[in-house]
Amino acid sequence: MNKRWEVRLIGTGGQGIVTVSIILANASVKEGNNVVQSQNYGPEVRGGYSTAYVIASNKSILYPKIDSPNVMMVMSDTSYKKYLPELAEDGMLIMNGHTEETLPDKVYFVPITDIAHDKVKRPITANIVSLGVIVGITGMVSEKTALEAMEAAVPSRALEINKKAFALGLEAGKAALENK
Amino acid sequence: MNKRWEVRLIGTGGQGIVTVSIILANASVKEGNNVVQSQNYGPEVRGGYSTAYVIASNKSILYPKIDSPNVMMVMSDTSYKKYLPELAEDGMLIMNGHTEETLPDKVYFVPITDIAHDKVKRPITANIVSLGVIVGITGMVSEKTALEAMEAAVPSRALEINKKAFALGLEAGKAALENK
Amino acid sequence: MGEVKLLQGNEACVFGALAAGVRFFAGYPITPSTEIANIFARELPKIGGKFMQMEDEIASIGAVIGASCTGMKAITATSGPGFSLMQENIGFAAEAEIPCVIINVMRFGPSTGLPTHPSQADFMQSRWGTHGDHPVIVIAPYTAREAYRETGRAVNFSEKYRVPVIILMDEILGHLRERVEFKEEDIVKEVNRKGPEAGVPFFPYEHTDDWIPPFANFGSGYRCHITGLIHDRTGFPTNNPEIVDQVMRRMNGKIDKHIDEICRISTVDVEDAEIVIVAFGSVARSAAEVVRIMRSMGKKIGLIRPVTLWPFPDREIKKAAEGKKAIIVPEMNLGQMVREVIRTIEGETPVHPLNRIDGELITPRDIIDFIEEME
Amino acid sequence: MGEVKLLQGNEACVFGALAAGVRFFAGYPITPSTEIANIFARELPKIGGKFMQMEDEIASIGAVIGASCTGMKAITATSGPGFSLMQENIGFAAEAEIPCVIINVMRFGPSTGLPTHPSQADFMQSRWGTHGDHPVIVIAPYTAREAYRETGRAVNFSEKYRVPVIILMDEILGHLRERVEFKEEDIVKEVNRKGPEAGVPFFPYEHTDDWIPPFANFGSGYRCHITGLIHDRTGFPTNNPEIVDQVMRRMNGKIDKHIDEICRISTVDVEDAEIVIVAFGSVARSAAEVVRIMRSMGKKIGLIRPVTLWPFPDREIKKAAEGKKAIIVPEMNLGQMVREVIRTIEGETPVHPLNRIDGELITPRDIIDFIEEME
Amino acid sequence: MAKKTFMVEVNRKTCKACGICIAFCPVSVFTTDHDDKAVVDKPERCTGCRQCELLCPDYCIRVEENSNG
Amino acid sequence: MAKKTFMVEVNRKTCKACGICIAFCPVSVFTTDHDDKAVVDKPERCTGCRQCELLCPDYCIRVEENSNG
Amino acid sequence: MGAIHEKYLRMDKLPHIWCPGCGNGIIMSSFIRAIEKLGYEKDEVAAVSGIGCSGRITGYMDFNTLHTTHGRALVFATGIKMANPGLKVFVFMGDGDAAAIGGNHLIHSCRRNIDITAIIFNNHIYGMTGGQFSPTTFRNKYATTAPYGTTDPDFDLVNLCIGAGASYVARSTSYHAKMLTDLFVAGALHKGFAVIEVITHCPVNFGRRNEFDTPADMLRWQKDHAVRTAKADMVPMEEMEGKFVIGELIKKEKPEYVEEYDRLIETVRKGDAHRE
Amino acid sequence: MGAIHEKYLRMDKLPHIWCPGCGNGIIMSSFIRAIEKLGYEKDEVAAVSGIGCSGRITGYMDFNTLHTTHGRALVFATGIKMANPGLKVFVFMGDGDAAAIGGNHLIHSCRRNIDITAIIFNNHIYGMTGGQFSPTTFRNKYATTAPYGTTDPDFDLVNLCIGAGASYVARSTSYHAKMLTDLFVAGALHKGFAVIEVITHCPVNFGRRNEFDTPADMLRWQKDHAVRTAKADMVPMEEMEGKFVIGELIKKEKPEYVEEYDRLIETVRKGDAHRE
Ligand SMILES: Cc1ncc(C[n+]2csc(CCOP(=O)(O)OP(=O)(O)O)c2C)c(N)n1
Ligand SMILES: Cc1ncc(C[n+]2csc(CCOP(=O)(O)OP(=O)(O)O)c2C)c(N)n1
Ligand code: SF4
Ligand code: SF4
Ligand code: SF4
Ligand code: SF4
Ligand code: SF4
Ligand code: SF4
Ligand SMILES: [Mg+2]
Ligand SMILES: [Mg+2]
Repeated sequence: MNKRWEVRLIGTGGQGIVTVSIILANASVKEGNNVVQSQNYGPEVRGGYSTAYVIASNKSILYPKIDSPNVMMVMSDTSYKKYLPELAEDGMLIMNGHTEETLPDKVYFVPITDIAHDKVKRPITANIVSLGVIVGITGMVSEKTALEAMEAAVPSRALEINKKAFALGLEAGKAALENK
Repeated sequence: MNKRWEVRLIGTGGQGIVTVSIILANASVKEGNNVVQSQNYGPEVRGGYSTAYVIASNKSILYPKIDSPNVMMVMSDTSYKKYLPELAEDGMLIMNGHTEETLPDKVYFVPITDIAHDKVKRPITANIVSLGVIVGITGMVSEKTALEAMEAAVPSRALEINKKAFALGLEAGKAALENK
Repeated sequence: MGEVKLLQGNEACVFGALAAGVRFFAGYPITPSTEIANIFARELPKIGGKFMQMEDEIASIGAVIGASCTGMKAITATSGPGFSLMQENIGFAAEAEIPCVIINVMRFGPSTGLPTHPSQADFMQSRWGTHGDHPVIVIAPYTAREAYRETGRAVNFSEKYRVPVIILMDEILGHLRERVEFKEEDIVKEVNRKGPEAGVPFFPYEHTDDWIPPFANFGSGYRCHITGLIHDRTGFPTNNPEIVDQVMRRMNGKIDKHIDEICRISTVDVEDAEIVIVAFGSVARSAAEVVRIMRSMGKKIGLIRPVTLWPFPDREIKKAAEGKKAIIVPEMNLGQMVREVIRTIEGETPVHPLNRIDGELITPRDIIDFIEEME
Repeated sequence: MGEVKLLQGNEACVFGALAAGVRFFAGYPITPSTEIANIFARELPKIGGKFMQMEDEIASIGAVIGASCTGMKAITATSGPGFSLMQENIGFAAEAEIPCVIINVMRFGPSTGLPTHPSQADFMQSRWGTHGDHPVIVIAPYTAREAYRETGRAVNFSEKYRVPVIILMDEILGHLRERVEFKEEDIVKEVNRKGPEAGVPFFPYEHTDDWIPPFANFGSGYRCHITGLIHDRTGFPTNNPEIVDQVMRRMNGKIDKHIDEICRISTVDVEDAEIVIVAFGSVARSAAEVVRIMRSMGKKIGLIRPVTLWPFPDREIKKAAEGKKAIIVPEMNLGQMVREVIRTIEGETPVHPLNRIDGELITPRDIIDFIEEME
Repeated sequence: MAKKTFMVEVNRKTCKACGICIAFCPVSVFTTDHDDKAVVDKPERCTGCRQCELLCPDYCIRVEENSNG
Repeated sequence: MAKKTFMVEVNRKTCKACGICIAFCPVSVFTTDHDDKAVVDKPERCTGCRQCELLCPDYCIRVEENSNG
Repeated sequence: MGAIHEKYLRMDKLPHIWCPGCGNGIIMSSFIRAIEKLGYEKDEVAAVSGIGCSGRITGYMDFNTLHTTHGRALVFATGIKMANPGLKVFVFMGDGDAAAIGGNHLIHSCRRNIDITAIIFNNHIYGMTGGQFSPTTFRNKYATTAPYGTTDPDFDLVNLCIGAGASYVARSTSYHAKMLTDLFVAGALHKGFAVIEVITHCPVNFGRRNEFDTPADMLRWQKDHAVRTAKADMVPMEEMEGKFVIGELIKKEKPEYVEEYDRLIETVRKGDAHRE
Repeated sequence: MGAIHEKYLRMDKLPHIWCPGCGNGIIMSSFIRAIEKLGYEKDEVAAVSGIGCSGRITGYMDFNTLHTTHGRALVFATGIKMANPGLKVFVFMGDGDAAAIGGNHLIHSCRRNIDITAIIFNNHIYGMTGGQFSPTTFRNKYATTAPYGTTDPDFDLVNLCIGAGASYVARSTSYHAKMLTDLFVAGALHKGFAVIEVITHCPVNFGRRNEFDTPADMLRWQKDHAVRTAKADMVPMEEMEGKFVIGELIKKEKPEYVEEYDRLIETVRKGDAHRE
């Protein structure tokens, strides 16, 4: 990796995006990068917005916050326009859902929840689907390390279903990238 | 009054010398003086030594401690010699008890406890006897104000007996002074 | 007025508080402050006030704050160990801006220490004892008369500025009985907290011109919300950084804004002094004696006595120190106020600590010896 | 060693403590320190250690001190409100000289404040929170790796110097996960308290050469008496002024005596710097970024980062400040450490506070803007 | 007298999809939408027991008797 | 067999004159001196019940059976 | 949203922060229904809470509200009641709040018998801090600080309060919402300190870790394990094992604290007080 | 001074600071007799106390002694016992210590059932601070903070502890010195937390204010008002009014805290622990 990744994941409490951020962070560590992961905490977050952050870089990371992310994923909102201004120049914005609009280059719509619902048949796996999507679109970590990190993070009884979710997400992510 | 009085009263816990010091202080206030009163506190004092202090002066009193008292009264010890060095030049040392020794000028022996025991017939009034003795010997406050201050300090049911104690103490004090 | 009395320091606090309108005391006994509780227990019911002995100091300060929410002026008294326990709720009072007064009669610490011996080692704690940035006023009387007057002032400040005010005494003053003659200037005038203004929309944490929001007593018809969470002017929680910044700066800044009224220092012969002693509480009694003695010997000594300890009178100390040969800071601790003096003076004058840490009052002799040795 | 991990600041403390031999944790959950309790609960039974959830923070620190009396290394973790409640017993540990470690993951205060937002406003409290003069060591790591290592150092100091040691982190570091690669220098070597020496008469509070008395664990056959009252070298209460003076000076002085070992500061490019930033904890991460950025712009900026906060590294700061154009002290509070810097520097260099008090981390941008404006 | 009938309303905006009303309606008036929020499915069954109203932790449900059954 | 007899001793130095032994000795072995401290007055009455020993808060009393009555 | 919510809640503060399905919302509803029944003016009600999910309740109700420090609600409330006995004072506490850090204030309030109604939201867990066990968590349950199941025994809060001298103690559950309202009313009308323990459910931090798949499952558990006082005596001992009784568990006369003190004031002012 | 005093007391620390006639001295005697009976080594005994006149006891006894902060003795003791279960841990508290500031630790210790023996010196007053009323002072008694007589109700400590789940609770008095020894022995042998309340007398700060002329009068009061458990059931209710029962008041089996935790450790180390 020869790049600094600043990733921001936005969702609602309970969607598991913190888990996704930790998996991403662990995968990136496995690939030899310096990584910091953090999240907004708060009782207010219960049911409200929840945000998680990952920074990965081959240089040392001190200041742990993200000002302009180059990867953003938004789980519970479809009005992508309000997120664009916060995105870095070279950024990628991943939205959960469908749209008919013509989109700016950096914006990707992927029906993450629907995939979890309809294809994995387990709505709860939407976060792991989103992990696949991020890896598929950004390539910030390899499929292999992402999968390993995911496996280490989920309870063994839920492993198979999550593998499926990851694979479907990855596929959808790659497809979205190719469709650009 | 044209003098600075520094009074130290030494006894054991429960003997009521703090009460005596407060009465003395109140009497001196009544006579228009600046007065501070204090005592050593401490759990250790329970049953052990207890000391009370009064400073009275027509000047303002800031530093509230006594270095060399000009009046000392010792209730529970008869070896007067160990107290002499602490006494001021012009000091008076009042000891509770009898002695056959020839005494330095400044030392007075008065059988305070015995007066309370044998004459007042109430050992508990020894402290008020001692008040009388101090007033009788030192004259640091007038009999009248001392009596008034005493009356204000004791419970009314015990007033008569304490008046008697005071009178007997006063008498004994005056006698001791005259015998010098 | 003109009344003359033999009054104990602890006792004087009680009467000062009552004169300022205090009608509620909740406390837990502790040496050397117990007389305060004892006397409140005796006096309050006489005037329809209420005394409570709580299960501990945490409960005591809690009940005091609760009573204050209804508009009743409330106070507690304690010493080191209890003062430490009260810290969390003192922070609550600061954050929620509920008037209350805490008397800490300092004893020798740390921990149980020497319960009946004096100390000044809670100087720093009285400012920094609770977590988080918070406003506080700390006042240190040095005579029984001042204990009366300053406790009254403390109650008034707490009401006026909606802030916990701490009276910091030491065991010596707490237990000392002395003749007090009350003069005109000792009369404690009652000050009451500002209430909502009729006809104006009411916000319980409004950023008003004087930075002091009006207070609506419980039961007075405003139904406010009071919380120890950071809140906006409506009183409800917020974590919006901009608002948080504003409210924190107002809440902490309101004291500095009124520093001229709050700060009180007393000086003796400072003007022409070569050497200035900075001392508070009982130690200032010895120091004043030193000035008297040494002036009579022709030595140019002066005394600055901060009566308000916190906010620390930076300006006054700095000014008084200008051009002096030396500043001496005697304290019954290992050197606490001296740190503030050094900070304030910024190297302009040499500052010398003089500390006793043996449970005894610093004597005039101690100070004189120190000065003579120094010279 | 050479191990690479994604480690949360809170988690790192736990593993550092375990490496230093901690086998007992007693605590009461509080945001943002809860992970520490959670992880101890999971890890301790695996190695035969013991985890207790107590009824409150007072009980937690009490149980920790009790466990330590038997020789078991013990720790607790909390945040502001709990830290305030622990103050009385921290003073007990200081006075009775019982080793123990308290982790305070600072959240925004005062009172309940903003429980999930960072702050550095317990800087002063960590030194002065309890009543009475007392010794204490306070350490502030700034990365997960350092949290590991410094918690180990804290445990060792507490054992070696018989003193409560406080780890002061902020919410950001507590919750931050980051890659840690453990190196040789991160190995935590276990240090054990000194015990009684065979053949020599044993006094549990002996004034030894190094000022650290030996400790006889409960049950080891010495039957000492431990009290929070001021005591002589035998451990029994005394109020003899001479002895009180001696023991207070030894107990408080033992830390200063070993200040060289205890104090640790870390510097970046200070030597030739014109402007020096003094910062600790997470803010120092931003400050280090500023040095990197501004040096690349050719500006001579340096950073002093006190790792040991208390005793405050007076000497080092004073020395580093010599001849500089300005000192900047950014803090997530209203200006606490800056007071110490000013005190230390005594006017030699202008000192500028930079404070954020909105619940957010000071950013590199904040500092750069400040510097640019200043110039 | 005609059998009483009731109007049952769920505020979709405030519903947190907890499933309580669905589980405790004795006559299964509710079903869920794809977000698991409660939806009034068979209002005609409603007996007006108000269990749903009482137990909804977010006060999203209103049950009102229809004025003419 | 001869009736048992006992030696009763009071340590005057440590006695705090509380009066407990005096009040609770069932056979009034003790009396007081002018400082109100306990004094063994009628040791021959002692039955060896040890009530005094048990209740003295300052451990000033020793009761011992005389080896030959 | 019914008229009652609109009347008593601070509508602009809703939705509340509680998780989907949390019992706290149900209890709040039951409580305002009780106020309606009692006919109290909103201005004369003081609601005091501690820190915890439950503690947030005071932010939503349109009374004189005080959100204090963790565990200390009762002492603040005590000050309020002493200072202004005209106020109707209600205290809301979590199980950690009331029985862990605040346990001492709870028992002392029982002892004093001050006219306050205390409502304990016993969800058997520390909700706000993310699921640590509490002093009321049953043995062998899972919690973030009990990853292997708790070994700590639990308090029976009703017994605790009765042992401390309480004059009114009742218990019910978040499932029994109507009964809750009745008990709140009864507690408020009781002259003296009244404790109402509400067994409630925390689906997120207790349920998920302890094999309750949904909030509804937890309510069902309550329904199945609660036995009404009237019935409790008739249920054979063995069958009560693992169950708990709901209803009024003690109700007795005891002098009320503030009244007693007011009587003292009167005596002292009349000069009738005997002084030691 | 008997051999037993010489064996167990720190002779160079005597005379103790307690006032003439104070019950504390009697209790200390009874206690060391219990240790003698139990046959414990002095090295294996840990004695922990709080602050108060009673708290000074640890200074006089030749064990591992810890004189802690006011009200906190139990939590220090809990740490000791957890860390070194081999120690026999005894805790000494005053009534203020145990039931005012320390009330929470008392009830939680009862709940946990940790193997500690707690001895409460209940003299119904704050002795050390000069005679303020305590949570156990009876109504209408005089104290420095109750110059007109108390209006506060009092705790029954036995009920309180039982309500908190204690597995062993006993009560006696400083007059019943022999019985005290027996109860201390029984408490120590009980596996779990044992509370022994000792009704004792403070002649100086309680007695003098409440019409007891001498220490002996106070002991007589104890003698006259204590009814032994065996007899208590036979005494008619009316006659029990104002009296109190002495003896063992509850004794039941309950898992001991440290043992339970040790069992957990074993399970976890074997890898048998079920993890959530
Ligand atoms: C002094 C203090 N200690 C700890 C905390 C952290 N804390 C906040 S809420 C809470 C416990 C919550 O549990 P409970 O009281 O049962 O309320 P719930 O959230 O379950 O309603 C704790 C430990 C605190 N705020 N203050
Ligand atoms: C935190 C704290 N609060 C208050 C005190 C003061 N204090 C010392 S002992 C005591 C109470 C003594 O009463 P009790 O516990 O009944 O013991 P006794 O002296 O009667 O044996 C108090 C309030 C203290 N030392 N620490
Ligand atoms: S009122 Fe009763 S029947 Fe009607 S929808 Fe609600 S729960 Fe079902
Ligand atoms: S109970 Fe309320 S919040 Fe829950 S699903 Fe039904 S309507 Fe929605
Ligand atoms: S042993 Fe019994 S009879 Fe003998 S002196 Fe003592 S109390 Fe009296
Ligand atoms: S009981 Fe002991 S202290 Fe009291 S009078 Fe008798 S011998 Fe003296
Ligand atoms: S954590 Fe539990 S108690 Fe708290 S709001 Fe969520 S469900 Fe309710
Ligand atoms: S004050 Fe009371 S309890 Fe304390 S030593 Fe004296 S008599 Fe005993
Ligand atoms: Mg709870
Ligand atoms: Mg007592």
